[in-house]
Amino acid sequence: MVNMAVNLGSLYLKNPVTVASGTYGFGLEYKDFYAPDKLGAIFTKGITLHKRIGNPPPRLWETPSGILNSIGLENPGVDVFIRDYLPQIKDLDTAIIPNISGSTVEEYCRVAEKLDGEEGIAALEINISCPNVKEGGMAFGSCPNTASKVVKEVRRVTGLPLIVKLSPNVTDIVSVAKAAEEEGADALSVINTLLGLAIDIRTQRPVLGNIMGGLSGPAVKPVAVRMVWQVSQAVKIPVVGMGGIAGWQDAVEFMLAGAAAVCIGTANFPNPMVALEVLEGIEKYCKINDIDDVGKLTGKAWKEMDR
Amino acid sequence: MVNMAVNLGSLYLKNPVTVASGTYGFGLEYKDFYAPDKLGAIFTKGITLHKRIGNPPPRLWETPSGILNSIGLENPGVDVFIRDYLPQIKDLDTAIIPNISGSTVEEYCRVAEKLDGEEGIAALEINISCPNVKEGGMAFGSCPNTASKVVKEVRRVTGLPLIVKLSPNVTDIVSVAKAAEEEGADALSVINTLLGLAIDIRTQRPVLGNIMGGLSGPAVKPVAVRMVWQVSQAVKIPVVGMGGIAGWQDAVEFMLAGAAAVCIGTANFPNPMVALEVLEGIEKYCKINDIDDVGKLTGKAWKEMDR
Amino acid sequence: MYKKMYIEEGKISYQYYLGNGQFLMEVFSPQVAGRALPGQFVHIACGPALSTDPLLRRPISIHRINKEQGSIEIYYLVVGKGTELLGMKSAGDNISIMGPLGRGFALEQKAKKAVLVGGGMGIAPLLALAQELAKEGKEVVSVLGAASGAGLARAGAFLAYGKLIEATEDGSRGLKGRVTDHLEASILGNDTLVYACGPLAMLRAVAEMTGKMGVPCQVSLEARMACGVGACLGCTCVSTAEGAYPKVCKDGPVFWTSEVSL
Amino acid sequence: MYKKMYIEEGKISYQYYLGNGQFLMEVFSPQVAGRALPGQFVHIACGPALSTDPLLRRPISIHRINKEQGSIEIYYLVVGKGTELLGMKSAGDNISIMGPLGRGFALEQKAKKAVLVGGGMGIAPLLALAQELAKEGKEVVSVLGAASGAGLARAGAFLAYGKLIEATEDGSRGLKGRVTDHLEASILGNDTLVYACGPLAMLRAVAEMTGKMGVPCQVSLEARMACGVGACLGCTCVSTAEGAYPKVCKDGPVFWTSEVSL
Ligand SMILES: Cc1cc2nc3c(=O)[nH]c(=O)nc-3n(C[C@H](O)[C@H](O)[C@H](O)COP(=O)(O)OP(=O)(O)OC[C@H]3O[C@@H](n4cnc5c(N)ncnc54)[C@H](O)[C@@H]3O)c2cc1C
Ligand SMILES: Cc1cc2nc3c(=O)[nH]c(=O)nc-3n(C[C@H](O)[C@H](O)[C@H](O)COP(=O)(O)OP(=O)(O)OC[C@H]3O[C@@H](n4cnc5c(N)ncnc54)[C@H](O)[C@@H]3O)c2cc1C
Ligand SMILES: Cc1cc2nc3c(=O)[nH]c(=O)nc-3n(C[C@H](O)[C@H](O)[C@H](O)COP(=O)(O)O)c2cc1C
Ligand SMILES: Cc1cc2nc3c(=O)[nH]c(=O)nc-3n(C[C@H](O)[C@H](O)[C@H](O)COP(=O)(O)O)c2cc1C
Ligand code: FES
Ligand code: FES
Repeated sequence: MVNMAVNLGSLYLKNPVTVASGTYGFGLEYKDFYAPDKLGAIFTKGITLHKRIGNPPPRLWETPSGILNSIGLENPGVDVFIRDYLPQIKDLDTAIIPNISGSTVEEYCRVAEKLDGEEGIAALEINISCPNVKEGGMAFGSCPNTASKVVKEVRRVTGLPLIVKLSPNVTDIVSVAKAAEEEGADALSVINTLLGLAIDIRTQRPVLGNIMGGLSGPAVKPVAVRMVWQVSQAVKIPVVGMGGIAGWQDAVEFMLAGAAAVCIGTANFPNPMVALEVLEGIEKYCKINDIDDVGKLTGKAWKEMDR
Repeated sequence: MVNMAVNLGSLYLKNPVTVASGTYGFGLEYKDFYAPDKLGAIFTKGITLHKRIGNPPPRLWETPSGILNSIGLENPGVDVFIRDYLPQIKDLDTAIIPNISGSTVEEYCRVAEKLDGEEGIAALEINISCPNVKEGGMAFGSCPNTASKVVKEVRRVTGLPLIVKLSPNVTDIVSVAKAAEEEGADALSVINTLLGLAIDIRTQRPVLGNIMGGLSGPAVKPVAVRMVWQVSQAVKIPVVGMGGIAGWQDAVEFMLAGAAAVCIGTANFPNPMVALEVLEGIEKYCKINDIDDVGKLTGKAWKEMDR
Repeated sequence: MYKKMYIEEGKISYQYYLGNGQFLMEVFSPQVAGRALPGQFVHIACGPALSTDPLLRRPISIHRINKEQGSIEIYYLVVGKGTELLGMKSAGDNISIMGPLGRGFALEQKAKKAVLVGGGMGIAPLLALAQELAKEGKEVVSVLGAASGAGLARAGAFLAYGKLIEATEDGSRGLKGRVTDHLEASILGNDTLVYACGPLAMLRAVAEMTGKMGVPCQVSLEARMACGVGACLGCTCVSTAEGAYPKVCKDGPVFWTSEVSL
Repeated sequence: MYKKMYIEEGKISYQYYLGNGQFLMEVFSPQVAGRALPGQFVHIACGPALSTDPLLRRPISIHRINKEQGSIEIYYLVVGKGTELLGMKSAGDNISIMGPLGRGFALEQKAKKAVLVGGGMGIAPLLALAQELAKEGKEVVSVLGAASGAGLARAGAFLAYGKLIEATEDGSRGLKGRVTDHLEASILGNDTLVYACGPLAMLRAVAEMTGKMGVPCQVSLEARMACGVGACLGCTCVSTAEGAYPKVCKDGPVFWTSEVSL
């Protein structure tokens, strides 16, 4: 038997396989394919204080082994989430983790406050790394100071475990990670999407309505694994690893690099069953390698390396 | 007839299709497949003051639509380059552009000085963005101040056109680009490789002997196109675009995004004929679109966009 | 929980090349076929499972539904990587299909007459619709157009369900001109409902014409898709209501012209 | 300029499955075959041309060379994406091959006797070598090993060129044990040259044994490759000389044991 449960600080996950914010709706879109409570956690689509209609189409473009998206945090706003969506998912036997965003620090706090009182919420993921909004988002995650500020203020208004989601579009992700840790983050999500752009050579214009978009999918995996490797060695809080996971081998790679749990995003689209396959694959890998606790994979590649 | 010649400042290229540093040796490795003087330019493997043996193996790993490399600037040193290699290529009817590196600003200058006097060199590419060496390399390209310093000092010792090669592993590539422009760069190469890492789940260790490596190939194209788009709008000097070009469509995309010339790297490996295919494809594209000068493609996507 | 979408390893029973880049493929996929409705689509993994390029599935309309046999037909044009790989498959090969997806055409409507307007590959979803409407006892008129005769390879199949008007831009088959040049006569009179699928320009023209004439009209739209199930919010079109972006995969692909701004 | 490498669209004349993931494929590729030497390899594009995953070609040894017919044979094992895609090809399909690449085995050596040591897929390049050496009039002894009998599917072909010793770790065919357990007798005596290809552990053992006995030995190495032509400097092994990293694709894949540190 392999113990598949992991703890991200005070947050208990029954297994380390979760689905990434923005790729799994509010948790029910894929229910025809499998019961969502098999997952360790569900990170919801980004939620803001007020409703956002998102960016104009087109919002998607396929690139080699990746996709560009410019959704722009379309969501009904935190109140509607609490009223209409949360009741449908709060009793699922999995950790529900709303992903929250704001144009100002104040907005992050208001959203966090509103969610704080609600039953069925396991933690909050603070998105300081969305590349698709004009204000806030990635701007907060691009430098340690602003990142500190968001985390510090949200930390004040809620006792929920806070998972801070970092942007890969920085020179030094470790400094942002440390800033978030210092201000009381319980865990870090590494990484959000890479800022990218594509041009349609027939129209001779950017393909996305919002011009730039976020790159995700297998293409970004080597960058994501590198950042998990760097961040997990520099901080003491656990890291949720993501970016291009498309099979259990990728998930194991992230855990060996230092992730305590993994998040599957883009790969849900071509293969809605991927999360279950990853879960099974990790467990089997542990068995074959005589590992009795999945947590022992975390950081194995650097913990045991001779330098 | 389409005019295919382009000028990068004072540097004349008979066409905008070039091959990237480190992927085409010293210009002769691929000669069995086509005459290298069909190219607009050849960027050589990185050259340093002293011979470098490079990093221990393994140095290569394939990733989804990309590769990680950790060559580590293996080269025979500038003197041997001048003595043994340059004579074999200096009479080719293409621009020979040595790519130079150093652990110190002084070293960059010494290499530039030595090359400055040599016949058959069209320009120098200053690599301040190599992720695979411990000292120098990317460290210089990660912040505007250090970038300035290298460019300024090299500018003093040579009259050759200087093309400064930027790192994508930064929060704000535009500020580094502007710094290089201010110190007298004649053109910018955008981009070098993204810092990445992969772990072998059987050995549970990083796959590369040097642990981290540089990610290149089609996977990185959306990031590269985005940076060309940003940089070309922010500076007045021309941009050489690269990162994932694998066909003429990609090359056109880079030019529309703002590149005055393109560089093909990784794609030479699976398809040694790719540069010629790109050259033909661009010319045909111009014809079909009634463009009489390939230079008119440069930045068309942003020049004509209504905002 | 009520199951309505499936992922199924479908077995290709045949794949015919129809010329000009067009293919007709039948896939044995009893679960998808069992629930499929006209106007819905399937999401197909076109490349080998172990490759991540192309990464996403490709949305393709259900061209014909054979519930007894447990199969669906698709009719598609090779335009890029995904469809090119699909075209390389042969009878006996398996392909992973997800579906049936989306909201199909409105059925059991009051109007006695249905005019189906298809342009180019927009013809694809209309055959299943024609069949269903004929079953409902409606009078079906299919007005199908293409650039040239080659694009009307599937038009003949519509004859089984009602009247057929063919139009080609080069006049090489049927009437010369666009479908919209030959539409007005068919939609005159009451009790008519128009269903259209084709290039955006055609849909705009049909929407304008039906709007002026007061004839209700449904259009089937396209957008780049990732998930196909409403999870990624990527495949937006533009609502006629202020500040809303309906999702083509879930709210559509079929919309009333009153719902979307084309 | 002297042309020695080619890129050729080769046509597969046959592809047989030999069990246990092994395939034998013949490709009609007259340019490559025309110049190929034993121990050289070809670089094969395994996936569809329009896909960028897998991105790189895969290096595969030339198993047999048929110059009259203009074809080469390759013998490979499915271990991942690339080889799996290669295994899906059929007779009549085209594949892009680059070659012949690298420095092959040393031929026309003084030694009268050649001992070929192959472990697992390391058997692949040795058949062309055995054939050539037999032509040169050498005495050829092939010592071929595998985990089990299934891995010796190609061993029989070596009989045509000399003596064959088979060994399997599980004893299911030939002698029980590793090739190195049964090698000493064959390489005793003067005038012998050893050629080895197989897993690194085997090569190390063979190198040690031949070193001790003073028998010259060549080994064929493997490394992850990108370009295959010496341009990327990626496929390094380690030289016995201080501070040098020879390139397996260009300086090798065949080296004298004195040249490389295994
Ligand atoms: C609901 C729906 C139903 C469809 N039904 C059919 C059908 O029955 N038969 C058929 O042939 N095609 C159909 N399509 C279009 C089909 O999905 C695209 O042609 C296909 O995805 C192209 O993939 P590719 O990899 O071959 O081309 P790509 O390499 O992805 O693109 C090549 C070209 O196709 C265009 N294209 C790609 N995807 C779309 C899209 N989703 N919408 C519009 N243009 C696109 C691109 O702009 C480009 O010009 C449908 C699309 C949708 C959304
Ligand atoms: C000069 C040379 C000649 C070769 N000749 C043959 C041959 O005749 N027959 C044959 O079956 N194989 C041969 N190989 C090995 C073959 O190239 C690899 O098995 C192949 O590249 C694997 O590709 P893949 O996509 O199937 O596997 P991947 O998905 O790339 O990798 C799967 C597994 O194969 C291993 N692997 C991949 N590439 C190599 C490599 N270059 N060297 C060692 N291990 C590797 C990986 O470590 C991994 O375990 C040769 C290699 C070289 C360098
Ligand atoms: C369509 C789409 C929408 C996304 N929306 C959000 C979001 O709302 N909030 C957020 O923090 N990340 C969002 N992301 C980023 C993912 O959660 C994830 O960090 C990223 O896609 C990398 O993982 P992947 O490669 O597995 O997709 C989105 C990604 C995609 C593809
Ligand atoms: C094997 C390899 C070696 C490289 N060596 C160098 C180098 O010596 N100097 C340099 O400036 N860039 C080097 N690069 C980076 C390329 O020149 C190019 O910037 C990068 O690979 C992106 O382009 P691509 O995706 O077309 O390969 C190297 C890239 C590869 C793949
Ligand atoms: S494709 Fe994801 S919401 Fe429609
Ligand atoms: S594979 Fe490029 S040098 Fe050998």
